[in-house]
Amino acid sequence: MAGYTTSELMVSRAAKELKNGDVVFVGIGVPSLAVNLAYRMHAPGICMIYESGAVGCVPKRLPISIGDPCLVTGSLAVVPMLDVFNLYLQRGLIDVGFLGGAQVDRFGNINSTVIGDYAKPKVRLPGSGGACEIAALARRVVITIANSKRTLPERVDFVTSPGYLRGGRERESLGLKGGPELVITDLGAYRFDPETREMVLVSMHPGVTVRKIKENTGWDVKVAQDLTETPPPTPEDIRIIREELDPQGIFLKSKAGS
Amino acid sequence: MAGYTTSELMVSRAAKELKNGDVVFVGIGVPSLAVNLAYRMHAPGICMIYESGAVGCVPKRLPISIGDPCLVTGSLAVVPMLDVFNLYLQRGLIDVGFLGGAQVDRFGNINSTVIGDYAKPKVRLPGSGGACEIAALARRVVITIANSKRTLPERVDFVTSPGYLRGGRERESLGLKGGPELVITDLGAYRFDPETREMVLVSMHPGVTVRKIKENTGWDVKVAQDLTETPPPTPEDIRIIREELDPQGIFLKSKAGS
Amino acid sequence: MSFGRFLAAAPPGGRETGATDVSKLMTMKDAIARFVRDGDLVVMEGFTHLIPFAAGHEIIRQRKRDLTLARLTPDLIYDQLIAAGCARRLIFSWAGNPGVGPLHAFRRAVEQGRPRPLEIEEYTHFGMVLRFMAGASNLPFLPTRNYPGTDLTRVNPGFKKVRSPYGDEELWCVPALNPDVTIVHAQRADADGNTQVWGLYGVQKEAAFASRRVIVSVEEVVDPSVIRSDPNRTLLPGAIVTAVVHEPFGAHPSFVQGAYDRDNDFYVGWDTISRDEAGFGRYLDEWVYGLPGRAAYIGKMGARFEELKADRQMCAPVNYGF
Amino acid sequence: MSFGRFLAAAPPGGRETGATDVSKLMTMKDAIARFVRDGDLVVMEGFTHLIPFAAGHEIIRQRKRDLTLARLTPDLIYDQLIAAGCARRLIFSWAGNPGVGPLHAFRRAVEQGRPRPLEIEEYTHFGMVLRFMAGASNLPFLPTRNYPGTDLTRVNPGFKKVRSPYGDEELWCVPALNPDVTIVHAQRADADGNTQVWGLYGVQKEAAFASRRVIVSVEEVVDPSVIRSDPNRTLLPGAIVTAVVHEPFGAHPSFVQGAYDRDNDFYVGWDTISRDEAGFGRYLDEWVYGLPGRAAYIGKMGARFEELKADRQMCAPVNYGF
Repeated sequence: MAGYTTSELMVSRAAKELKNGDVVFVGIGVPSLAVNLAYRMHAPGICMIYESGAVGCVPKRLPISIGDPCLVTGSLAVVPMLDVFNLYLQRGLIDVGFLGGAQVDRFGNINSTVIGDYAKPKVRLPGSGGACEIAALARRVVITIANSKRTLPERVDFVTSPGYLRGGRERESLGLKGGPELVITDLGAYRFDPETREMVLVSMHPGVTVRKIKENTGWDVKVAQDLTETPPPTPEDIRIIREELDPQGIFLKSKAGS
Repeated sequence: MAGYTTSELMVSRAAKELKNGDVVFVGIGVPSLAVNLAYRMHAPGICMIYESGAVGCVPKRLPISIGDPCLVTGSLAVVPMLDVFNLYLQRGLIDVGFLGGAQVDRFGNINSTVIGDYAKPKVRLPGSGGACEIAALARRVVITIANSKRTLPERVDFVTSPGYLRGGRERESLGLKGGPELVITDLGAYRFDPETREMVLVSMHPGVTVRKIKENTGWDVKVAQDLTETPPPTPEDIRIIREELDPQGIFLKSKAGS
Repeated sequence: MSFGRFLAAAPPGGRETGATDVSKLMTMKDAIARFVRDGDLVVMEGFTHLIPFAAGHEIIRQRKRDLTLARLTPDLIYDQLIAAGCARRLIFSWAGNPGVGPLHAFRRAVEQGRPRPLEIEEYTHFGMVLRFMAGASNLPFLPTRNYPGTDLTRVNPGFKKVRSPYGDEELWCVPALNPDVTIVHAQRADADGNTQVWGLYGVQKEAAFASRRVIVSVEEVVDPSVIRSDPNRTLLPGAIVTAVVHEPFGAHPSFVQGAYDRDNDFYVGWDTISRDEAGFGRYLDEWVYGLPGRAAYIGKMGARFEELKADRQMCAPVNYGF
Repeated sequence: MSFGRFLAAAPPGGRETGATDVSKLMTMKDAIARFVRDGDLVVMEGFTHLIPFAAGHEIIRQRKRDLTLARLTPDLIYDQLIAAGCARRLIFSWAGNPGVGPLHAFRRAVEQGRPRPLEIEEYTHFGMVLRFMAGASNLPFLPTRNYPGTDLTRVNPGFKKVRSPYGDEELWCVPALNPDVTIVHAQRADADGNTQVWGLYGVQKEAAFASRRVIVSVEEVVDPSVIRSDPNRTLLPGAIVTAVVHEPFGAHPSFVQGAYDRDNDFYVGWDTISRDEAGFGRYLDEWVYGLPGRAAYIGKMGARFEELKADRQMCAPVNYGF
């Protein structure tokens, strides 16, 4: 449809969220492609940091894990993980963190731990990794997830990574700054109401209807008054993604990555 | 007198306190000479660590400060000071620390901060540096100091570096292990009574009398039943000190060093 | 230069090394036989980089039991140990096949108790790093600004709060972790265990300093003069190392910067191999139980290792003279 | 790649950098004029190695006032700043002329209040390192097993106790230290401030990360490709650096591993120069106020620098390829 895939649309939309000069905690998959796309398009001053300890990376191939050797070769610095978490993340040096998960709820809380009860899980997921601290300590968080009643429930089964918790000022009251700013799904993009901290649909991808969004979201999601259509990726976006970033189509074919 | 100086005698005596395989926190002056003498004589497996971060040093000249570049060149490791204190000293990896000071008292407490009142000092001394933590966290401490009523008072003006505090079990009760084991002065050597933790004269240097010791000590110091004469440095000790360790006589001429 | 004498006696932060007059250089078989014991708390670290797979296989081969395994990312190495029945408990922060999908043996153990139930103790990457750092620093805990609002602190009593004595803030803390044995793989070490690493550091230094015993396997055993030519490169001093094993390609299928690339086909293929217990069993029979050690493993891999060999991209050398 | 935007607004752990579109490369005169302000909490670190003397002289030359100076070892650099009347307060752990004797200006200020009274806040080396690390980690404090029994905790209310939530232990803590500006000297950096150091590390990394602004002076400004050839060597990322100053011999009379040795005659001679205020004044007039900057200082030193130049002893290079 229209010469691009939904994944490419998501990558392109995520890239636009990054500003030149941002220091970005990068994950594998959509985040990695988005950051590299932004770096080549409008944000040559972006600084990529991976929780594995590589800083200022210039990967010569698409990294297949957050500890890929291509992130080390030619980077500006490689530091112990203790420094990544203490001196970069907790110190407040990370502008943007990308997160995914099995569930994201109405207030941007993320679950990547268990479906069902913690002690007797229906599905045991990988767990936090660095997600909890990114959610707690990065200045802005961008979330990518599939749009379904299962993945977007009203309340996550387990808060692995804190969003706005039960909304309003709760996050602030616990001493946490920042918080999720944008959720990008395969159907649309959402931001958070500055008062209630509830997820609000701000744009729909081409061809998607509000009805489809509502049918695929676990609560009666609010819709922004100035709802727009998500701009599709430009031909140049698509060319860079396909020819430069992922010539073998590794991530755009699969759903995996962490 | 007898072909050696008092400083050389102190160096030789201190060297004998070191065992092969000891990991030693080295200072400048007598400690440095003593460790290097032990390394050349009976303890080739000794590991020298300086609080500046150099580990396994093989200095090609007499280091003139604890951060001398000759400690870095050819060493086994150079680590941040945070690691020196957290991972080596606090972790319990240091066998022996050498300390000096302006005053050492009856229970091995050391003052290197002020003479007189802290707020209005008669003499402002350099302060702790790393001495407090060495005294608190090394397994054994060897102290070198001049023997006089001024330098060995019954009670130091200020406890910079804890010895046995007011004696008995007080040090232990505060959770500190180790403690001072040996004090070497220009007149004799002292150890600590295992019960009272009081300094006891165990050897006198050749030509020194108990009366001279008592006249130059700030309290009525106890004398061990098996009091001996400190063995003088051997000709080989003296040769190594003069020809290999300090050919320019830098430290054996001066009283300085830290 | 050994801490064996006193550290063997100092719980819980104690440390053991081999007898001081015996060489630390030994085979993997001997190192695992002597220094990994049933019931031990074992850490095999290396974040994506330098994962000590050869050591993991030897632990499986020697059928060690009731281990508590700690590691940020259990990865394939612990998935194999779990499937082989070596593990009783897992302390971790992210259990997945990175870039591929779930860890099937881990999930079977947690969800179905097969081949045996697996207790889990769950932190986050930052929490695990701080636990090792607290252990390495002989502190009971370390504080962090992380964790407000997460359910992890609700299900894991290991998280506790402390009130800052400098103001009203409350901070979450994690407790020190002091392993019985930590195993790491590195590019090079001398025979005394002075170990140098470049590329990703992970948490190897903190885990090793926290540990009672440390086994280092390396691509290359070098003369001490190589180590001494670049002392800032040293990650672990020989003084904390119990055993040194010369084990080229000891990190496959993970990678070693400057030596060989990650074998991503293996990671992807693992998803199929590990999906059921039978497949897992066949893998272990063929590649672990059926082989005497790493040299045979390399021989069996054949030309694959040639394909993975790293290109040459040397650093600019620096002057240590004075 | 600048944190200026948000960090300028984030007290007390905030951070400022220069405008993002202006080069960070500037003269020492400009760097000190723009980024060191009267009343600032200033840190100039380097443990024996890499002491930023050129920056210290420029601060004296620009007659900055009411500074709080923090540093483990005030050394000659702060003795000069104290004698010149720049300092109101000193945070430190060891105030001496290393290997030589006392710091005379420091003692005159503390014992006699001349040229002006000097408030002091006194820790130990370990305590200072932990204060910087707490500041660099955005934590209010860090705990340690150090300090039971010392009188330092009695005279300095900055030491406070915390009870471990994991058992009954009480530990002493030190508070975070977050400088307004940290100044360090290094072997090399690129124009964006990605800075590499070898030899003794001291506490420069922790102090710089704790600081709102960071000035780096270097022996050599290099192309980013040099930095990128050995990323494990990088001590500070450009992202936290506000200004980069090319200042060869900027650490004299201290040393730079691989470049020049410590000028020990200067340290010994300082004992005489600094013994009275008149001698101190003559030194400052001749070597600081009387010169426009470091280039003139080097010229005036003449052949001395040749004698101090380091021998060549290169490290074995390593492979970063994959």
